[in-house]
Amino acid sequence: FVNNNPPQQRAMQPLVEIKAMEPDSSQWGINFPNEYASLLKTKLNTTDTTYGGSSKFSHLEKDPRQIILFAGYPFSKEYNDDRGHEWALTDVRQTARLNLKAGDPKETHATCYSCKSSNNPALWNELGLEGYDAMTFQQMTDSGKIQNSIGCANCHEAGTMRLIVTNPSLEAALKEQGKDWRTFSRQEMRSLVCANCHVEYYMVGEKKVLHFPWAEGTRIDQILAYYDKALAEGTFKADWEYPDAKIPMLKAQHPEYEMYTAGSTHYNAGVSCADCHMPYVREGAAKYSMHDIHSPLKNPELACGQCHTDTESVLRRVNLIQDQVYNTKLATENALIDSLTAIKTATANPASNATLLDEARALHRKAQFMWDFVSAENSMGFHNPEYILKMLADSTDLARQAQMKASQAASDPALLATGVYNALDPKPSPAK
Amino acid sequence: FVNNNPPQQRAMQPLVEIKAMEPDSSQWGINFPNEYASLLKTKLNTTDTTYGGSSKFSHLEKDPRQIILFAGYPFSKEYNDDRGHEWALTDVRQTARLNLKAGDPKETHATCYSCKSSNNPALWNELGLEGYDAMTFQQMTDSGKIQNSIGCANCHEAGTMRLIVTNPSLEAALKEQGKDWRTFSRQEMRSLVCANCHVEYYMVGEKKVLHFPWAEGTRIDQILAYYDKALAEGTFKADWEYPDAKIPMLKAQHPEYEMYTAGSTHYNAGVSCADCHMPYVREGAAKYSMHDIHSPLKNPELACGQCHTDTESVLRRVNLIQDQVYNTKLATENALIDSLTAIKTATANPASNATLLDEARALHRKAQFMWDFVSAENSMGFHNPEYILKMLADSTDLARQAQMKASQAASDPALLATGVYNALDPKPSPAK
Amino acid sequence: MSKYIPILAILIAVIALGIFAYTSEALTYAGSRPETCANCHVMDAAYENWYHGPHEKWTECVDCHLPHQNVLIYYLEKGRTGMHDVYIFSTGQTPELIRAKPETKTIIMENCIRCHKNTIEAVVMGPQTNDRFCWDCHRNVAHGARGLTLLPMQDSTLYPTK
Ligand code: HEC
Ligand code: HEC
Ligand code: HEC
Ligand code: HEC
Ligand code: HEC
Ligand code: HEC
Ligand code: HEC
Ligand code: HEC
Ligand code: HEC
Ligand code: HEC
Ligand code: HEC
Ligand code: HEC
Ligand code: HEC
Ligand code: HEC
Ligand SMILES: [Ca+2]
Ligand SMILES: [Ca+2]
Repeated sequence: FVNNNPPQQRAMQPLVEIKAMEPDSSQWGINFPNEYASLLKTKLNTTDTTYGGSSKFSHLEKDPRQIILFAGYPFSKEYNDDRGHEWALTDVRQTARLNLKAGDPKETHATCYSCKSSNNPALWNELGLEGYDAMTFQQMTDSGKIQNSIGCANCHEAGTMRLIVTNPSLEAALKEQGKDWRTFSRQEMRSLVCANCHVEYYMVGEKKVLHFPWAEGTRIDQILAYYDKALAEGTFKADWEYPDAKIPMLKAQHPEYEMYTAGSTHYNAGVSCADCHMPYVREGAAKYSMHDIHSPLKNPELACGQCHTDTESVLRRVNLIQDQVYNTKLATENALIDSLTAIKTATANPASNATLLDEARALHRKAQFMWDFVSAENSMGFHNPEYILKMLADSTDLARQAQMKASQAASDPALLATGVYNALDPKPSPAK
Repeated sequence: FVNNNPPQQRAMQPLVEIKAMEPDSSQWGINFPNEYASLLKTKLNTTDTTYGGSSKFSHLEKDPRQIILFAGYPFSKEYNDDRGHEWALTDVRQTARLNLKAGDPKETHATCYSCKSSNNPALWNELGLEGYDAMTFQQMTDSGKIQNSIGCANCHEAGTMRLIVTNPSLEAALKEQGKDWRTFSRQEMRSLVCANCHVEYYMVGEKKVLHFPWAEGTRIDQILAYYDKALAEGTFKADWEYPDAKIPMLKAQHPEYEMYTAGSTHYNAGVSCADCHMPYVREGAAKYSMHDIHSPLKNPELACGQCHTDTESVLRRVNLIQDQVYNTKLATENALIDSLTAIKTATANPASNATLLDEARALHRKAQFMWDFVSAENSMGFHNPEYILKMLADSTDLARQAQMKASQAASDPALLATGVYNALDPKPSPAK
Repeated sequence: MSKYIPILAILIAVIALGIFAYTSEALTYAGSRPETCANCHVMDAAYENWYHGPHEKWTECVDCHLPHQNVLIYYLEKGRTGMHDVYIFSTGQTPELIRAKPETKTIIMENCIRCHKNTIEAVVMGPQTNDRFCWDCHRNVAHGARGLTLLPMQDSTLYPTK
């Protein structure tokens, strides 16, 4: 039936021809005013939900435990909630993480722009991935090469309007798994375009080339195995070293795609990211995909209501899931802080057994990455509740084992103190 | 449309009048041959599913960790999977738990018959709850008072055939919460009849009166609070004391109702036990509730297909949920065994700090009850996955804390050994 | 005499068929009323749930379940599925839960698009084929929230959970 209706029969004919990788979304908007207008709305969202929403509230203020967990790393200085796609450029330029001291943007690689601009596809095409990442953040800004926030060119091919992979790191990561996105179905692409950005990444070597740790697979144990291998082979040691504890730490970042596709209920049932985050809306007789992407809890009737007629019941359920995940996550954080405290003290003790202490560090590295994989994921558990709760259970167990190992290393039962964070007074507060 | 068909228009008129609380199901079967015939089928089920099913396979053989966790308690001698309702009487009479030594059935109270026979409603009516429980198991058997396995009288009121609460302990437990089952909706009753039996229970005092620990509520923290209060007030100390560790242990038993109703997806959506375990089947023009109750995974098209058109996708999901819960449960068991080992050693050490050791015991008691609440529940997590995984996460954390406290109590870092069970060789095996 | 036998036989056959058709209301099967489908008690759930679903006002079973390209295909398919259903029903092979066959789904899908072409034009067409059914999202439109369930109608808003 679809085949009987070739594209040329579409109601609306394109008004202008859009050039390949056109960075300016307003150009595309001439042909597709509904999609363009709704994309612009991402600039206007400000209201919050219980755990998410569209203000850039500070996660460090909301839960100061994270100041301790990220000590020694820029994330302990500022870590805000994400907001609409139209804000990407503003936010990456303003973040304290890139402006800790005056010259920072000159030293930072342009890699930090990779997921923030519709100029990227054309730039990658021109410079190649390595050429792009070899530039500095400041150079990119000053040269005016990067001017637009996220836009049509990040997800669509001009002309056909089909969804495509635009980030060369995603293309490469899929290739490492023997996959080619060109064989993906339309429904798969409706999730995969988000994976251009909503994925865990790291930067390889001195050149800071953007890479996704997917060669072994995208499940948590496979990603951990990947990083362990990189550590053993010396290709990638750590995102940072935890001060006074000498732990080679890993930072997880927005692994929405990895989390969601790890056998979640919705993924198993064939639901895509766009189904919830870009539900169809009606404009006159016709319907189109809402490009005003935000928390579906702000328009649940539309986002969930077509599939779940009893919207109220599923929303009650979302609440419950998120509360349970949040509380479990806090318990894990308490265990991690107990463990960090123990490892720091054991590290300070020259009599500590080095082997045992290294074992403690390895356990902690793993534990904290698992926790962060949940914490940095932006759905507070909803994208895959069971998988996430199991991950937290495992993380807590490993954190406690790390603490015990540290205590053994130092032969010091005092390191077994629990509830360190709760006893802190005052609690840490984020730098201003 | 249900309202359009008042009861008096029902196709089949009763052939015989059934006397109140009639224990003999074959009498009821004259009027309702389909329901009766399907109930009899529960005798014939033998096949297993991955984690459940209808053979009486030994849980102790499948997972010998439980032999250690139940040491000193009859459950470490025999603990089999449940099977069909027609087997209830046979199984309670044969179980090694009541036949550890020759005179056991003479010393055991009749309370153990409470959930096994359709003779009960009439007996409770005649003797009262206390009178019933005052008899011994042997007396009940010998006097021929108990002759029939589970049957119609356990769930239905003769005459009206409506679903009723028949177990006085359930009636009492609801009353303690200010609830009256007579005000429950039909859909609620389709779950509540199961709560006559599929619930956590304990026996009060010397008279071993059957009681449900529901006064504070039916969630895990509320049940734990209830038992803690009973311990403090001296009304109920423990199901048994763990040998050499002096821990006042609690045993959880089949809390299907408590688990399912604690905000599970299905419960929130208004689904009842009978919807899955007693789906409607067609027999010619009539449809009736299948009384051949067993794992719904043996007839998923019928049990789940009523609501989920894509049965395959939900079954894949059940697999995933159960595997995740099973693996997390084993991790918790490992932590519990590490903790028990530590507490035992600390108890044997006269130099141990008594206060810290008691704290360790309290932590362990709580941890193991939470684990058992999951383990003794018969759906391997499916009835309420997120709740269950959170419970396991909490349990592991508490078990590790118990172990650390024990190590502190004895000032002995050797007690921090992890993986004790995995190092065991040979593993324990169940008594024959 | 013998030459009348075939005529008599034909006559008897015609009368018998007539009586059969009359008593069994066979002619109604050529029509399109939903009640016709519900003649068969195994269609009860489909009927009930359609009746309570959002399309009852606008559609009958055949609007969705039979192809509408042209009259010929319409009646050919009607005859074919009708024969199939009667055969399965009268030989007692009715499955416990009736499910739409893949061919049926294709027919239904064509009908959704037939009626809603304007609404969905911009989103269904595109360079990649539309690889899902409308009712993957619109789960309640045709036969209520949970399709052809045999269960009593339930509504969690009427069933307070706490
Ligand atoms: C079944 C519906 C559903 C699907 C599919 C889904 N999400 Fe979500 N998503 C949600 C819900 C619900 C939240 C929680 C929002 C909140 O807490 O306010 C959320 C939260 C988010 C957030 C944070 C939003 C905020 O408020 O800050 C991001 C980012 C996100 N999802 C991206 C994705 C990506 C990428 C995918 C696909 C890989 C995806 N989602 C798939 C429902 C979904
Ligand atoms: C080109 C990179 C990129 C792509 C592609 C992308 N995102 Fe985002 N997304 C971001 C960035 C960056 C932010 C945060 C912007 C900020 O806070 O400044 C964000 C924010 C969000 C938010 C939070 C909005 C809010 O109001 O809190 C949601 C939800 C989201 N994205 C979902 C999606 C979905 C679904 C897709 C795919 C259909 C997608 N994104 C594709 C980069 C991308
Ligand atoms: C692989 C894609 C990708 C790369 C590379 C990337 N980001 Fe992001 N960034 C995102 C996505 C997706 C979001 C929205 C989700 C979130 O905030 O977790 C985001 C959000 C942000 C935000 C807004 C939320 C916050 O944390 O305050 C800032 C600021 C930010 N990124 C800065 C950076 C910096 C600095 C770098 C380089 C070190 C960087 N990004 C590299 C994808 C990326
Ligand atoms: C974050 C990713 C993303 C961005 C940015 C984006 N789109 Fe889309 N767009 C999608 C997805 C996903 C679909 C659904 C495609 C499908 O179903 O095959 C879509 C669909 C469309 C369609 C098809 C009709 C419809 O509404 O479903 C048009 C036209 C379109 N987008 C135009 C635009 C224009 C114009 C822009 C820029 C103003 C834009 N898009 C930006 C992800 C994006
Ligand atoms: C990804 C989910 C999804 C799929 C697939 C889908 N729809 Fe929709 N549809 C929606 C949503 C969401 C709306 C609500 C738009 C609104 O109310 O603004 C909608 C609206 C509609 C409407 C208008 C409803 C009204 O209230 O007037 C019609 C008609 C419709 N869809 C028909 C179809 C048909 C026909 C198909 C198959 C070709 C289809 N839909 C496929 C999600 C979907
Ligand atoms: C395209 C269809 C679709 C959309 C859109 C959708 N869901 Fe679902 N949802 C499903 C399917 C399919 C299942 C699996 C169960 C089933 O078969 O009904 C499910 C299951 C669920 C469950 C039960 C899972 C659990 O872990 O308890 C919840 C809760 C839920 N959805 C909430 C939501 C919310 C909230 C949204 C909107 C943000 C949403 N869904 C959007 C199709 C959808
Ligand atoms: C949504 C469907 C559903 C509901 C509602 C439900 N169950 Fe289950 N039940 C299952 C599934 C699936 C299993 C797992 C069976 C297996 O592993 O083979 C199960 C397992 C069981 C078992 C163990 C069966 C075996 O194979 O040994 C018992 C007993 C049980 N449930 C009782 C109950 C009770 C009592 C209730 C209500 C309080 C209930 N169930 C509600 C689906 C359900
Ligand atoms: C009178 C007490 C009683 C009531 C009422 C009761 N059960 Fe049971 N049930 C049992 C006992 C006892 C067993 C185990 C019998 C055995 O293994 O000997 C059992 C076994 C089961 C099993 C396991 C069957 C198998 O093949 O593995 C399921 C499933 C089950 N019950 C579900 C239910 C559901 C659903 C209800 C309510 C509709 C219910 N039960 C009501 C006492 C009861
Ligand atoms: C409150 C109701 C209740 C009481 C009281 C009760 N049971 Fe059960 N029993 C059940 C249910 C429900 C099952 C099926 C679920 C299961 O096995 O976990 C069962 C299953 C059993 C089984 C078969 C499975 C197995 O564990 O081998 C035996 C044997 C048994 N019970 C013995 C006893 C004994 C002995 C007592 C007294 C100490 C007792 N029961 C008291 C409800 C009860
Ligand atoms: C384990 C509990 C249990 C036992 C034992 C039991 N029933 Fe039922 N019965 C139910 C439930 C639950 C329903 C569904 C009631 C409803 O929907 O209101 C039911 C429904 C019925 C109905 C109504 C029609 C139908 O099939 O839905 C009849 C008649 C019936 N049972 C007869 C019997 C007879 C006869 C026996 C004994 C041979 C029996 N039941 C044993 C739980 C039980
Ligand atoms: C009476 C209706 C009904 C029955 C029967 C039923 N379900 Fe569900 N199921 C639901 C509803 C309602 C949801 C919540 C999501 C939604 O609204 O689609 C759900 C959600 C689910 C989910 C998603 C939850 C999650 O945690 O991933 C799974 C899986 C599932 N059901 C499996 C089953 C299985 C297996 C059976 C049979 C043993 C079954 N269901 C029987 C109505 C039912
Ligand atoms: C003679 C009794 C009878 C009548 C009248 C009847 N059906 Fe059916 N129908 C059946 C049986 C039996 C099946 C199961 C056939 C199978 O699964 O192979 C069935 C299956 C179906 C199916 C699912 C299987 C498929 O073809 O995809 C549909 C749809 C359906 N019928 C629609 C209708 C419609 C529409 C009408 C009225 C125009 C109707 N039926 C009238 C007996 C009947
Ligand atoms: C608005 C369109 C529409 C109308 C009107 C409609 N149906 Fe359907 N029917 C569907 C769809 C869509 C499905 C497929 C459901 C699925 O696959 O989940 C279906 C499936 C069925 C099935 C198979 C059951 C299943 O779950 O696969 C039967 C039987 C059926 N319909 C009979 C009928 C009868 C009888 C009527 C009239 C009383 C009717 N339908 C009216 C759209 C319709
Ligand atoms: C015979 C014509 C016809 C067919 C076939 C048909 N519809 Fe409709 N449908 C209508 C009419 C008329 C309306 C009401 C007016 C409107 O909103 O366009 C409607 C309304 C709707 C609505 C909005 C109403 C609501 O409350 O949800 C949706 C969604 C929809 N149809 C989807 C579908 C889907 C999906 C199919 C195929 C399974 C389908 N329709 C088949 C004629 C039809
Ligand atoms: Ca946000
Ligand atoms: Ca069983």
